[in-house]
Amino acid sequence: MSDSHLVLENLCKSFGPVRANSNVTIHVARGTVHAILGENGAGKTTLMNMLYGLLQPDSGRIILNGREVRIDSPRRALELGIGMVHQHFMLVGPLTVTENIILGMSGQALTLNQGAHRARLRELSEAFGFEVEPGMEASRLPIGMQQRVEILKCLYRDADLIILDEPTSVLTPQETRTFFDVLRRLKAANKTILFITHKLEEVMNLSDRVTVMRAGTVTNELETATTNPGELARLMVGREVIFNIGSREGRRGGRLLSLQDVTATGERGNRALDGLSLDVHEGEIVGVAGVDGNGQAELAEVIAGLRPYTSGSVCLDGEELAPYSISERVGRLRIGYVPEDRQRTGLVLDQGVAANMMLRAHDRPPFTRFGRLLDFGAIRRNARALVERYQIRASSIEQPVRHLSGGNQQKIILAREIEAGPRLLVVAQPCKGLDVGAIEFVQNTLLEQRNRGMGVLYISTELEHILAICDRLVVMFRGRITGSLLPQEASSERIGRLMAGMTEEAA
Amino acid sequence: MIETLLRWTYRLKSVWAVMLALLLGALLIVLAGYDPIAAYRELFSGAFLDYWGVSATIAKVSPLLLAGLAVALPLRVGLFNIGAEGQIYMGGLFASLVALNLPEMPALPGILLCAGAGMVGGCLWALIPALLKAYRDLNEVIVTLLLNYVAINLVSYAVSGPMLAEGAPYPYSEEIRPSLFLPIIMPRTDAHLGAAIAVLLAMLIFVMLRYTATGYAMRTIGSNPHAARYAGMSVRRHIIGAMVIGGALAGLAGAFEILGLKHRLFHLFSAGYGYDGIVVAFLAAGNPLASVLAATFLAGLESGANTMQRAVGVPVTVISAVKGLIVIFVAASLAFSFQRSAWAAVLRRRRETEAALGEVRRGRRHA
Amino acid sequence: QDEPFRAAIVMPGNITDQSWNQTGYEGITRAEQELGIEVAYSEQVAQPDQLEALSDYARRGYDVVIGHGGEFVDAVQRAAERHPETLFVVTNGFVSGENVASLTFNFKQFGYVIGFIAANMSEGETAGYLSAQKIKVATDLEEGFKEGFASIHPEAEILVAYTNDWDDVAKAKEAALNLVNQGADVIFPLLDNGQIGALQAAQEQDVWSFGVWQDVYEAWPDTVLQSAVMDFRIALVDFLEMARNGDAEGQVYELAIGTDAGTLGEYNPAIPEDVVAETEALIQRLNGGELQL
Amino acid sequence: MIDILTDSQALTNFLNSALRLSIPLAFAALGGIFSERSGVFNIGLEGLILAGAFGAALGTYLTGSPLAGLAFGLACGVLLATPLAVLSVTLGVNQIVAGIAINLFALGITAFLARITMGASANTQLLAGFHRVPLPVLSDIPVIGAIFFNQDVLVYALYLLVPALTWLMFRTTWGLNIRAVGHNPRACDTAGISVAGVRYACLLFSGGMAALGGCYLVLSQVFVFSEHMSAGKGFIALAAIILGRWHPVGAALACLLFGLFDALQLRLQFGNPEIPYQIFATLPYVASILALVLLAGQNVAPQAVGHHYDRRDY
Ligand SMILES: Nc1ncnc2c1ncn2[C@@H]1O[C@H](COP(=O)(O)OP(=O)(O)OP(=O)(O)O)[C@@H](O)[C@H]1O
Ligand SMILES: Nc1ncnc2c1ncn2[C@@H]1O[C@H](COP(=O)(O)OP(=O)(O)OP(=O)(O)O)[C@@H](O)[C@H]1O
Ligand SMILES: [Mg+2]
Ligand SMILES: [Mg+2]
Repeated sequence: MSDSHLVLENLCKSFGPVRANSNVTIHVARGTVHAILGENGAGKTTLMNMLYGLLQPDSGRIILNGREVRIDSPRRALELGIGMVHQHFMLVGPLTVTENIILGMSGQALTLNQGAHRARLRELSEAFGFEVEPGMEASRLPIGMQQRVEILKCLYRDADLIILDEPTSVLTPQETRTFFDVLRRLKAANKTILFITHKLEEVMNLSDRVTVMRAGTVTNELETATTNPGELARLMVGREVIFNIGSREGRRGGRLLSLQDVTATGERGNRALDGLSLDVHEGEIVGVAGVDGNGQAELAEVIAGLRPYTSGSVCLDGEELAPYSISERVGRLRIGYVPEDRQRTGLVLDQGVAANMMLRAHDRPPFTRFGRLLDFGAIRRNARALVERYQIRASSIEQPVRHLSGGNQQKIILAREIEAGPRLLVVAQPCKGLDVGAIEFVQNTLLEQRNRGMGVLYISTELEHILAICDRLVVMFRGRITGSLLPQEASSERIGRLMAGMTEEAA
Repeated sequence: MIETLLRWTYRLKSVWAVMLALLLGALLIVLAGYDPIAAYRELFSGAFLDYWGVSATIAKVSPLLLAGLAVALPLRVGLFNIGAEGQIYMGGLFASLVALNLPEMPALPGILLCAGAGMVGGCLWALIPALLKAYRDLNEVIVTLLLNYVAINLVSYAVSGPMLAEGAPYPYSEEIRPSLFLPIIMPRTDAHLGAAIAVLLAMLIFVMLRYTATGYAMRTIGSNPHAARYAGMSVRRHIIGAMVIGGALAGLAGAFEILGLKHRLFHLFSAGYGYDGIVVAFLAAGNPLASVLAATFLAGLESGANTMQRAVGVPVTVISAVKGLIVIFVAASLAFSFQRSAWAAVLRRRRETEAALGEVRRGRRHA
Repeated sequence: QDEPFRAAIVMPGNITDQSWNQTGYEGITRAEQELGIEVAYSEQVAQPDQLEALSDYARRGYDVVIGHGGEFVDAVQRAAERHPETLFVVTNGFVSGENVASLTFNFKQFGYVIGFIAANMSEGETAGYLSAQKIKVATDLEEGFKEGFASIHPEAEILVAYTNDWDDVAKAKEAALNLVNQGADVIFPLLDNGQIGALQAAQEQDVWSFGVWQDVYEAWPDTVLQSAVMDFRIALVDFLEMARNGDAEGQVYELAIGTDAGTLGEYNPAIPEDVVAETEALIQRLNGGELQL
Repeated sequence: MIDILTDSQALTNFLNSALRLSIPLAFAALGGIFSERSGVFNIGLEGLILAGAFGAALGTYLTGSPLAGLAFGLACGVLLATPLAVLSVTLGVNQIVAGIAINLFALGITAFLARITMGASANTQLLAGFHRVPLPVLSDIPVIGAIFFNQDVLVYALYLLVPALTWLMFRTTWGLNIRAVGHNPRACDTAGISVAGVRYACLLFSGGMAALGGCYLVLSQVFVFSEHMSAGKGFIALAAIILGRWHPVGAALACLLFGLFDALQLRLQFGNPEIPYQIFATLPYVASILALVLLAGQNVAPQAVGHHYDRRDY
């Protein structure tokens, strides 16, 4: 272990009163996969951003290949052979996948030679088992595809030290598997990988060493071989984590949501929903599995009212939803919705925590009085309560959401939507970026609410999460439901076949 | 101590900026062969320090502030209203049309009707870009900009054709009747009630933006329209609403120029106030209360500059360059913040070390 | 003589425009030199600032305050009410009062004479008149020009264009080129900065043209036939001299053609002798009131 | 009016006039495209044109050579664009305020300097300028030849610039960087592109281009400098950028459209003296709005225009 590729020494970083990193010291050996674990807001992204030149440390040293370096910009980081996949994607909407990937690469001729790049890219993505269309506009890609592009962008540059900040949050299990194969190959080629994730099995699976962070400091550093997921969870959260798939107290009630032969057009003008039928009952959690981009996002949007449907019927309690506006669905029909793109849709990044907590109920009591006058007292009380309950790490309830960690951003949306007391809750990728403690809490809360009669449509690419809490599971493929089954009868092979488009009978 | 001093240095940044700009301007004034000290004495007294200067400044606050608000309000929902100038013209046109055709009536309802007509004129003119933006997603910058030229020509046509005063040597309309003049708030000057009304409106809008759900919705739409839609806000309605109310404010500015100052509709009656309004809105960062300050500052600068020309004879070319320098420097100064400065970082680090040292010392004592 | 006599002028545009504003500026500076009075000027005074500018000069003790241009009529009248001790003057105006005088020319006469010369030098089919805006000077000159032209060629077509911008040189040039392309073989432009553009166009296209306000023959001998020298410089100096001597009254001073200030410039040698003679006779008749327009 | 359609000479004259009116706009618009594509709204085009015009006049006045004037004009444009870049890129001053301030400053300083350097001769004495150079063969094409290929060097330069800049914008890595920076500067920063560098380059370039528009005014069109001779052309160029959807060819065509309608309105007045000329004067503006409505497609505006980028703001 003498060959330290990277040494972070006593790095400190404060944002005003928040000490995001204090005296962080980590040794990363060359040719290893080094995982960094920590609860939401522990300071992982901050640390990586300092390493990548996006942030400047207040104090401390970065020693790369035995020499102290000052990384004052990402450009410098790239020059030093550091590459990074960011927690929040860094894609330029109107550019194609190829253009996004070659953007800023040094040593290119003045004339763009997209053809050559495209070919190499196709080769690379095939080798990695990533299906990406090089000519497609980045803004039109589903989230999962965007993540693949981000990874390719990083790998394409042949970096020596690769930082991965939650790279697998929206990859399917198969994709994750092939991606890990790639990482192992890179490791074999003596590249060093810094890997942040909340998925403990990934840590166990891939890493050589683990650093655990809490509240800005390193609490433990251990060999992966000597530990286990339970211990890691405890080190991270500071207590035992129990997935308490609580007993079912409430009963499944009447039919709450019913979709019949629904078709809807997607972002690319494609037929995103293609004759989809689906029911959700009161007191029931229906999981929707499927490879990202098969119409799940559109399904959620149709129910929430963000996207019109072109035919079929969508009914709540037997009443057609089409005439209801988004705000009526939120206020009167009490349909909650956690969108998958939290930064673009779910949050107003420039506004504070409190404002985001009332986003969907801003024009109703308890947040308004005398008509449309805002009641700041109520807004603050609500925000304080939710911050407390969901353990959101924010320096104050006025702190702009932009400056919260990814997991804490997600928690705000979840808190807001769940605590509004919806009858029907549509959640898309709800646990993306949450630490294990938070996942436990969210799932338990959902179950609690289900027991009180709430219907939940739970869309996720993480099969385990779905299986853990849903009462029923459907699989989507190309805008249709290919199968509906109970969790206990769902084997991963069977679901895999359904996700690949085979119908129930064939599966 | 040092920190307080530094903080105040930063807080007064706009003052330093003005002084720096004036210093550079002094160079130009000397180059032009005039005495900068005399010139600047007149600049300040012509802006804020004597009765006439104050009155001239107040007379300009009315159009500048209203135009500033007309830009600031749509800015909240993320729209650039470059068209305040055209809206001012339409406001003036509508107000004088009504004023010249109104049956005899008491002053107050008459003035209200004319002002209302001005607002309607501005509204209608803003409605065009608003609808095109909301329904066709046409860039409002270009549409409002182009409509300015159309409005100026419309007024030009009206006053040189159908509304031209008998025997007038220049395109202007008949005088409106004296009962419709806005009250003068400083005797023997042009300072009319418009400025006071504008300040009141600024406060009203401030309250609306800060304390109501509508204001919150506008801010949300301005910073993330996707999230706003998700929150059930009607993006379209707010876009149209903000633009149209902005237009009404600019229209009111035009009406006040007629009712309070010119008392006739003139060809080219607005001296680019709509464009100055953009500067007002941005210097104030879209805040209506700060707009009052920004408008007063610009109004003072304008009237002081005019005095400088009259009293000392400083050429208008130099004055225009100095005005540009002042706006440049003041705008630039807004970019400096204490929190962001190297000073703040140094001081913070020192505090932290001291705290750490203190801990160490305390620990030693206990031990 | 303890207190010097003081006069100020307020102008709407640039004092370097070679045209309207420059005559105002040169008028007041000449008065300073020739009469030894104290003067001040403001240029580029926008509409909303007119009244304040005039009033301020009055407050500063100027004896005569001039608003240069018809757009000052209103502001001058209102300033005059506020400052009864000051004599206000408006050029191109038509108003008078206790302390308000107007200084203007009989524009139509000038237009008529220019039209007469133009018609004599033209094929007689098409002529062009160019200005920026339909203000009184422009329309009076236009009417006079048309009538004067028609007095020789009653059938001729007079093309008229208004550019809407007194100072845009490029646009003025295009407009003038357009007139020529449409067949005008002589053009009469009335513009501020734009004048240069119009004269250039005439010169490039080899057609005749005219100057206005000042004699510009010397600067443009290839194209300018004659200039309608409605010389406000002289008019202003004369008026200020009168005012200093206490003889100026609140009345409209309308200067006819053939006066000191209102005359023609140098004749282009291309104009035949007989036309020159006829023109001079025409001026006599207009000046003497024999020919009423 | 009919004669434009029937008489080839009339048509030639008309289109020539339209072309001349559109050239200064086109230079400025091309420059503006670059700055806007990189994410900086350049409302200072007006002042930059003026700076170019002033520089061209002064340079030619002092040396007697229009080429020196051209170089001087270009330099003035770039020089004036520098504070604009410092303000809006480095200091993060609101881009619109910065532009307006620059315009105000340019208006004053050019007039001031013109009065003290060239004095009264600034707008009487005709300066040397560029002459028409008919291109062999091409200029013999009926109508078209006389319009497009009997022009001076600046116009030919523009012909070359339009395709060259299109190529630069869409077929080169520089162009890719510019477009990306204007859309998502954060992503570019993480990809190792210097956001400020790209924006500086684009702003200075746009200063030079707008200045060329000013040079054309002085050296090819009227051969004098007159105060505020830009007369709003910078703002029209801004409109043309949007109408042309931030594409060099589109913007050039949009400028041509403005020129056409401007020439048309001057001409329409003769035939219809009973219609007030103000109605004709609004023609270019109304036509552009209509063109926008009719041609409206997807809004392709660079998303980051108007927003200052500071790495620390995230
Ligand atoms: N620009 C900023 N301004 C203010 N505070 C910030 C800023 N960036 C991060 N923080 C704060 O620093 C702390 C650490 O954030 P960081 O993003 O590093 O967490 P993380 O470990 O990556 O969490 P997650 O797992 O949720 O992504 C958080 O409390 C966050 O609010
Ligand atoms: N559903 C919608 N409702 C209202 N406005 C929309 C909607 N979709 C798009 N827009 C408008 O279109 C603009 C561009 O959208 P979008 O955010 O997709 O760009 P983008 O290409 O994704 O940019 P980037 O990827 O860099 O963030 C938005 O700013 C918004 O004004
Ligand atoms: Mg993170
Ligand atoms: Mg996007």
